Amino acid sequence: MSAHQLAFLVLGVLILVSALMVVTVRNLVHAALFLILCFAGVAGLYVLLQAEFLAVAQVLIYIGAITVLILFGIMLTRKITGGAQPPLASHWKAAGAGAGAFLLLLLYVAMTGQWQVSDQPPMDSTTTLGLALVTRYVLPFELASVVLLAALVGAVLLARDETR
Amino acid sequence: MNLPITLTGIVEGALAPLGLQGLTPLVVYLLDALIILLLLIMPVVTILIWLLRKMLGFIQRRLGPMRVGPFGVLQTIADAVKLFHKEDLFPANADRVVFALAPFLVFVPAVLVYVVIPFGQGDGFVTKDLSVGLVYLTAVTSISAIGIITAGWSSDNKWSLLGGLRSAAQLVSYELPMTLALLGPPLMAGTLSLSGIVAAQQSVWFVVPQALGFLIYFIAALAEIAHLPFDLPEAESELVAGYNVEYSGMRFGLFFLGEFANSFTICLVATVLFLGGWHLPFLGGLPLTSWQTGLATVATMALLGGGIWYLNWRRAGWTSATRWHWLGYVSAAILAAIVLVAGLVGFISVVITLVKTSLLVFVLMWLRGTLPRVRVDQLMSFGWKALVPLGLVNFLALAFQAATGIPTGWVLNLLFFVFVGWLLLFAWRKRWAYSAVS
Amino acid sequence: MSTELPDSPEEAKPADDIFGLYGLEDLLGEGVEVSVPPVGDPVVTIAREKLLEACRFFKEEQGFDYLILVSGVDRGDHLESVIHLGKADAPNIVILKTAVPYDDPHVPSVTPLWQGANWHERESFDLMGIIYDGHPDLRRILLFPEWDEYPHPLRKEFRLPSLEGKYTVE
Amino acid sequence: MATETKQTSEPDGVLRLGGPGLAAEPTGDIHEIETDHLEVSMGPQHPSTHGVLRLKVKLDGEWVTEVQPEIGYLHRGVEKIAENRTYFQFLTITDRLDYVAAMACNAAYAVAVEKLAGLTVPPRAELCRVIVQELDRIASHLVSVGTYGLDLGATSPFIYAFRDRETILDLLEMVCGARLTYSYIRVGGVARDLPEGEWRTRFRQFLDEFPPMLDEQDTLLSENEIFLLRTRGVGVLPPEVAVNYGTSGPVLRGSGVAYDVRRSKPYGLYPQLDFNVVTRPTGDCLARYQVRVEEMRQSVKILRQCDQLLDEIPPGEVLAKGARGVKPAAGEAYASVESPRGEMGVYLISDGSNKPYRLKWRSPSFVNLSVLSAIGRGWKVADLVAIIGSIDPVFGDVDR
Repeated sequence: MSAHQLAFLVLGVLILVSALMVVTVRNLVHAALFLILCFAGVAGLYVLLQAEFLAVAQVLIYIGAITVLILFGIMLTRKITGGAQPPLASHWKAAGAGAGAFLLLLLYVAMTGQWQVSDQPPMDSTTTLGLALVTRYVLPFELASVVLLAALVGAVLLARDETR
Repeated sequence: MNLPITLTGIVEGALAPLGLQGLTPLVVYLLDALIILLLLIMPVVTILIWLLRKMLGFIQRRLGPMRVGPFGVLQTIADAVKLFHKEDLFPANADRVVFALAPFLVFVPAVLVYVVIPFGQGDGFVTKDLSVGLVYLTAVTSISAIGIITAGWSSDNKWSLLGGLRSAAQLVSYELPMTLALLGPPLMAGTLSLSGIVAAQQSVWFVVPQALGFLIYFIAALAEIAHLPFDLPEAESELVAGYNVEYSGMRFGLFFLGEFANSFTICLVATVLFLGGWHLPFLGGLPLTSWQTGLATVATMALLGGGIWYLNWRRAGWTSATRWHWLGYVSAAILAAIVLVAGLVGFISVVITLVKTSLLVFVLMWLRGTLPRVRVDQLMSFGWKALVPLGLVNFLALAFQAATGIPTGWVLNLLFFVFVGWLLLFAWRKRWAYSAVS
Repeated sequence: MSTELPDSPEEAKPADDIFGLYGLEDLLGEGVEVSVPPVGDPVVTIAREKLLEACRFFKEEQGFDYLILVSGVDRGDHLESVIHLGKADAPNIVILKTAVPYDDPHVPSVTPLWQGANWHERESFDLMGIIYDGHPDLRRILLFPEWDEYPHPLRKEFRLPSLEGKYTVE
Repeated sequence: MATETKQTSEPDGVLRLGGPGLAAEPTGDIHEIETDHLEVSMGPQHPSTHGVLRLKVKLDGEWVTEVQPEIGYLHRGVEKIAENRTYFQFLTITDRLDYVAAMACNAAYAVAVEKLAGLTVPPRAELCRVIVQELDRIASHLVSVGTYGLDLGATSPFIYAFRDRETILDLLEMVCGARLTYSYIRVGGVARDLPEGEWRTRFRQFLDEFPPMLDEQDTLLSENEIFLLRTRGVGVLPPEVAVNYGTSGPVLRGSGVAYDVRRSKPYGLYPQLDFNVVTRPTGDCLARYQVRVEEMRQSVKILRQCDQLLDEIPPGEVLAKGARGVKPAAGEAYASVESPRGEMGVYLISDGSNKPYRLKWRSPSFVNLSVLSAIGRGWKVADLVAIIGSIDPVFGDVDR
C-alpha cells in the first residue's frame, strides 16, 4: 500500500465520519467543529490530487472564513451552553429529497464523465486557474461577484441602524 | 538539507524491511516537520520571548528577567517548566473536549506557518517551498481564529465568551485588509511562492514601491495576532483575560507560546514579503559573497550596539542600572566571527533575515510599551473605514500598474509618503499637552 | 480659574444673619430651632415633618446646593438624622438635625433634592437603622443583605463583644 | 466617538445620564427578535475595578445598559472602632481608610479633633503637614494616573509613575519610618519634625527632577491619539449633576466646578500658599485625568514655597501641649481636608470623655463612586473601565 492510498483511505473515513457527525450531533457548536474537520479532510484530498491552490483555498475560505462566521452566528443566537437541538429538524423530508437528488446527480456525473488519467505532473495550478477564470469562465466568475456584491449590500442594509 | 546521510535514506532503510517503502515521503515529511519544530521554532520562540521581555524592560526602565540563567535567558524555560507543573483545570460546566482541543487549534497553525517561510537563500532553509506559499500562509493563520472562538465559548464563562466574540469579529474584519495588502508582492513578483517573492526583491525591496501596502499589512497583522493597540480579545482590564481566562497550566502556555510565535511570524512574513528577505540594502544587485555580507553585518551590529549605547548614555542620568551596550558589541563580535570563519552564504542569509525580523519585533515591543488599547467600535471602524478602502485602492493601483505598465502604484506611494510627511509635521507642531486650558 | 474666596478662615466664618436662619424660623414657625454653638457650625433642629421643606428652603433660597453628608447618630434615648449642607462656591456649612424615635425610625429622604444622599442614606439605614421614606432603593450597602446578627451595629446598644472590658485607657 | 450624553428625567424624579449607547434602542420589525441581555458581574476580583468593587453590569452586546455598584467587601466598621478607642489611639486606624493617601486621612481626623478640642497647632507642625500632604497627594495621583494607563492597556505609564512614587515613599519613610500607614500627622501637630540634612537635599532634588519626569510620563498618555479617543467625551459628568451628587476632588473639578477644600474651607497653612484650583470644563474622563496631572504640578508649586518656608519658620515645637490625652468638651464638629480624591470630612461628636461618642467619616471615594451608576450607562464595557479609572475610588475609603 502506498502512502497515497493510505492517505486517501484515512481522509475518506475522516470526511465521511465527520460529515455524518455534522448532521447527527446534538450540539450546534460541535456540529460546526465537525464541519471544520470535514472541510479539512476535503483539503487533504485536494493535496493528494496535487491541487495545492484548491487545497489552501479550501482551508482559507471554508475553514478560515465560513466556519468562523457560522460559529460566530451560533454563539450570538444560542444560549452560552448551547442547548441541545433535535438532530432531525422539521424540514428533514425536504432536505432528504434535496440531498438524494444531489447524490443521484453526482453518481450520474461520476458514471458518465470521461476521466483522464495522465502521468504528467500537473501544470502550475494557480496560473491555470487564474487564466481559466478570466478567459473561459469569465461569465460565471463575474456572476459570482455580482451575487457577492448583492449580498454585501443586503448585509449593510440589514445592519444599518434605523434610529441613527 | 544537504546532509551526507540523507534523512530519506535512513527512513527508507528503516521502512523497507516492513514492506512500507511507499510511506517514505510521508514519514520523511513528518520527521522534517518535527525537526523544524524542535530545532528551529522552539528555540527561536524561547529566545524571542526572553528578548521581548528584555526589550519591554528596556522601554519601561527596568531590567526584565534577571534571575534564571545569565541575564535571565533561561526564564522562558523556567516559565514553561512551571506551567507544565500546574494543575490542568477544567471549569465544571465547560465543554471538556472542545476546551481541551482549543489551545492546539491556536498553537498548531502558529507553528505550521513556518513550513513555507524561506529563512535564507537556498533550498535548505525552507521546509517546503509551496508554489502557493502566500495563500497557504493566509489560510493557515486564519485557522487560529477558530481556536480562540471555541476557547472562549467552551469555557462557559461570560467574560471569555465576550472575548471570543470580540476576537471573531476582529479576526474576520482584519483578514480582509491584510489579504489585500498581501496581494501586492505577488503582483510585482509574478509568483505566489515566498522564495520567488524574495528573489524578485534583489534590486529593490518591495517596501519602497509598496510602503502603503507594508503599513496596511503591518497594522492589520497586529490586529490579527491581537497585539497591543488591538489586543481586545484578551483585554486584561476589560475582559479579565478574555478567551483564555479559564485556562491553566500548559494549555494556557500553548496560548501564550502561540501568541509569541505569532508576533515573530508576522515580522518574519513582513521581512520576507516587503523587506527583501535575505537581501542587503544597496548590495542587492551584487552577488552575495561572504566578505561583503560579513562586513555589512558587522557594520549593522556595530550601529545597533552603538545606538543602544547612545540611548543608555543619554539616559544615564536617570538610571544607570541597565548597561546594555556591551550586549550589542558581544553579539556583533559573535556574529562577525561566525560570518568570517564559516563564510557560509546561506547561513549569513538566515542571519540577515533574522536581524531584519528582530528589528520589526522591536517595533512591536515598542508599540506594546507605548500604546493604550483602542475600543472595539474604534477598532472596527478603523478596519472597515480606513484599512479596507486603502487596501483596495492600493491593490487596484498595483494591479493596474502590473497590467499596463503605467506607474500608478508608484504615484500612490509617493502620495502616501507626502501624506506621512505632512502628518509628522502636523504631529510635531501640534503639542497637545495643556496649552489650551489652565 | 479659582473662585473668589475669603483670604482667611476668620473671614470665612459667617455671621449669623447672613444665613437668613431666623428668616427660616419665621417661615416654618414651630418645630424649628436654631443655635450657633461656640465650636462648629450653625445647627438647625427641625421636626421631621418639616425636614424636606427646610431642605428645599436651604437649597433653593439659601444656595446650599452641595450636600456634604447625611449621617445618623444614636443619642442614647433617640436617634438623630444629621444633614450637613454646604455650598459649592462658598465656605458656609449648615447642619440640619432631626430627632427620630427608636420605635418609629422614619425620616423623609432628601434624595429628590440631592442624588448624592442616596448612598449616605443607605449607609445610615444599614448601620443605624434609620428608615428614609421616599428613598428609591433603600437596602443595605456595606453589610451584606442577609446580615442579621446585630441588625444595626452602629447603635449604642451593640457593644463590640471582643472589646468588652478591654482596651480601656482612662 | 462624538461627545454625546443623554440626560433623561424618569418618572421617579431620578436624574439619569448615559452615553451614546442608549440611542441604540431597537425599533422596527426587524429588531423584534427576542434578545437576551447578558448580565455579568464585574469584580470583586476583576483586575480593573481598583479593589474590591463589584459591579452588576447588564450588557446589550458590548453596550452597558445598566450598572449597579455593590460595595462593602472591605467594610471594617471603622466608625464603631472609633467609639471604642481614645482620640489618640484612633489615629492609626485612619491610616487604613484611604491607604493610598494616608496622610490626608491623618490630617482630616487631626483637624476635626483640633477643631472640637480647640487645640492650636504650632506653625512648624502646620508646615510639616502641608509638605507631607502634598507629597502624598503627588504619590496618590501618580498611582491613579499610572493605573489609569493600565486600565486603558498602556503598561509603561504605570511603571514610570511608580518609579516616581518610589522617590516620594522614600522621602516619607525618612520622615516617619513608614511607607504606607504613616500615622505622622497627629492630633495637635505632627509626630516629629522633618529631618534635616540628607532629607532636605533629596527633597529639593525631587522637586527639580519630578516635573520633567511627569511631563515625560504624561506625554505617553495625553499626547497619544488612542488615549484621547478613549477618554475624550467619554463618561461626561455635567457640573450640576456633579454638585447634586456631592462629588468632590478631581471628579468635581473635572466638571468645571472650582471646589477645593484647601480654598473653599481653608485649613492649616493653605491660605498663605499660592496655587491654582485646577479645573477643566468638559467633565469627561480626559478632564479628570488632566486635573490630576495638573494638580501634581500645583503640588510641586506648593512644595517649592514650603521649601522656602522651611528656612523661614524655625524648627521648634511640633505638637501642641496636651494633645496626647486630649479630652474635648461635649460638643460636635465637622472638619474636612482636601484629600487627593476630594473632600475628606470627619464629623465628630464628643460627650466629654476621652473617646469619640460618634465619628462619621465622609469619604470622597464613597460619594464619587455613587455617581457611577448614573454616568456608566450607555457606554461600552471598555468605557466603563475608563470611567471607573477616572473616578479613582480607593476601597479602604469607600467601605471603611
